[in-house]
Amino acid sequence: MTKRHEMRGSIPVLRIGSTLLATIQVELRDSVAEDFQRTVLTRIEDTGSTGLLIDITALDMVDSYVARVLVETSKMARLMGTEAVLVGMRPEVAATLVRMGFPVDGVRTALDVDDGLALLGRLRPAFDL
Amino acid sequence: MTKRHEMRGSIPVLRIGSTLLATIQVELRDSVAEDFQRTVLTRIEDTGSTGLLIDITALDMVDSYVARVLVETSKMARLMGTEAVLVGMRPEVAATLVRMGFPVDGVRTALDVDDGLALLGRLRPAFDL
Amino acid sequence: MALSSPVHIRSSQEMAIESEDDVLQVRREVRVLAERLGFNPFATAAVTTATSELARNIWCHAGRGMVQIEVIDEEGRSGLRLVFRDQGPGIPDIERVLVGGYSTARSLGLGLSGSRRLVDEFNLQSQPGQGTVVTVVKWGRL
Amino acid sequence: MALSSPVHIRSSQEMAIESEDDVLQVRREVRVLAERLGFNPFATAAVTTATSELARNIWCHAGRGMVQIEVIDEEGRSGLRLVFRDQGPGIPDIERVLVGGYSTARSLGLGLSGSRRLVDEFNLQSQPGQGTVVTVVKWGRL
Ligand SMILES: Nc1ncnc2c1ncn2[C@@H]1O[C@H](COP(=O)(O)OP(=O)(O)O)[C@@H](O)[C@H]1O
Ligand SMILES: Nc1ncnc2c1ncn2[C@@H]1O[C@H](COP(=O)(O)OP(=O)(O)O)[C@@H](O)[C@H]1O
Repeated sequence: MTKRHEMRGSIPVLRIGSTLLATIQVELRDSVAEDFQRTVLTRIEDTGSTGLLIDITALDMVDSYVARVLVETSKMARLMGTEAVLVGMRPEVAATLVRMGFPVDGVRTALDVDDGLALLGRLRPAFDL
Repeated sequence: MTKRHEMRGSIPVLRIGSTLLATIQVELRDSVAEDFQRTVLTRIEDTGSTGLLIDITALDMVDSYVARVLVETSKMARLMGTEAVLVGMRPEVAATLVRMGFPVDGVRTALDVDDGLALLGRLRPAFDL
Repeated sequence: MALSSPVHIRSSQEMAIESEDDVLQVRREVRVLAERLGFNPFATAAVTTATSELARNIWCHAGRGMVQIEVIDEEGRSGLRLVFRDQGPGIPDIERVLVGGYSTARSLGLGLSGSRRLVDEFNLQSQPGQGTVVTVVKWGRL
Repeated sequence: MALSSPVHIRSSQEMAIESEDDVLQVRREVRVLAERLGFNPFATAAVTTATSELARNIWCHAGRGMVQIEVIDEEGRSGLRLVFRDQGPGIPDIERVLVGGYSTARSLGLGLSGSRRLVDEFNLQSQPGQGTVVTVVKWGRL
């Protein structure tokens, strides 16, 4: 199994009604990050999804590089007209990012996938399933 | 009674429906501050609370150190997906912080706990009890 | 330390600043004195907060030092004069720290610039390698 | 590298940093050690994140380098001391990168300033043309 396969397989992007759910379960390295962004944006276009949830429950560490990839992906989705919500950030990850001085404004977040879906529902009531 | 106990005991974190209420009644010193952040964020994760009220009615002084701890804690909670509201800031405390040039943007505030709960209810209508 | 006008020193005390506890102690003492002098809550919060910033700076950046706390009278008004002294590393670029937003610690760099805005008189003297002296005066508002 | 207090070095190992894989490897090793030392999840995340930033800097800005990872004891507490070394281009304006927000890459410039806020001791030495040495210490919280 090549590395590219390994990573492709490991960021599954599921469709839940009008929402896409991307679950990050591996360490985001450079190659994975770019692939992840491409996959997500292409699937938004293909499916016409109006919401994107990026689930990072599995990440026990988010450095400034990974944080930037996540925030950029959210912004790209938003430019396409899709609300993006980051869900499942662990307490110690949140604490670390804020202490580093990472600019957190403008990032939509929710506790978990359920909460994220509900938030999207409130943001885009017309589109919710 | 050790110092750690003393302070743990003195920043009680209560659950009110889907909201956590942290009441600061002691001077926030370095050790207390870190512990406070850890406790609040861990309880958000454990309880799945979608709102956090930090009640500082009892503080007759908030210097730049304490202000930073409060603002950072709010940001950390928000990254996890929990709305944070600072409640009960006294007039003289507000005046002092503004005069010092403390950056207050991005901090949600309410007059007291009741107003804070109402504000959270408006921010996250679906989750309010 | 150009506090030119002739002042009458009503009382004077010194407190050591060598721990975070000392920082809390000093600011409690200043609050008590401010209230006793009849400072309104805004002036009391202002001088207590400035005290907290300056005492914390000694503890964080110089390790140890002391504060001299004086109750003073001048032209019929009363106030507090606080002199914070340490023999720490000193501040190389005083102008920059007074503008605010500059910090060598993981903080906001509002301690010196902020304190200055909270008091009526502010004087900062520092020589790299020689230590730092910050003098502030706060008059009670009527 | 003024880490003045006498420390006891319990273990020491070196790891090369020459690829992104190495960056991941190094930060996994640091996480394992932090957990073994009983660091709480917040301290563990902090030191692992700082490691990731500093190791990635070597890989991105110097191409190759190494890290020395030590488990140390001092006055009854245990911690990790990490020394990141490279012979890359060095950093011309250390003050600027430590304030944060400055980057020659297309990133946020939070690696150095952010790491510094995550650890208990931080020391950066760099000479343009000579390379860079960053030493950090993180103590376990109780
Ligand atoms: N008493 C002192 N001795 C040495 N350096 C000091 C002292 N007070 C302040 N400084 C220096 O000035 C900088 C700015 O101080 P300040 O405005 O109080 O902000 P902060 O303490 O939050 O960094 C500090 O980061 C420190 O480098
Ligand atoms: N090990 C290093 N060797 C050479 N230059 C470095 C090194 N580490 C950091 N730098 C320089 O310092 C700048 C700031 O670094 P940093 O704060 O980590 O942010 P970033 O790496 O995101 O740019 C980098 O853009 C780079 O120019």
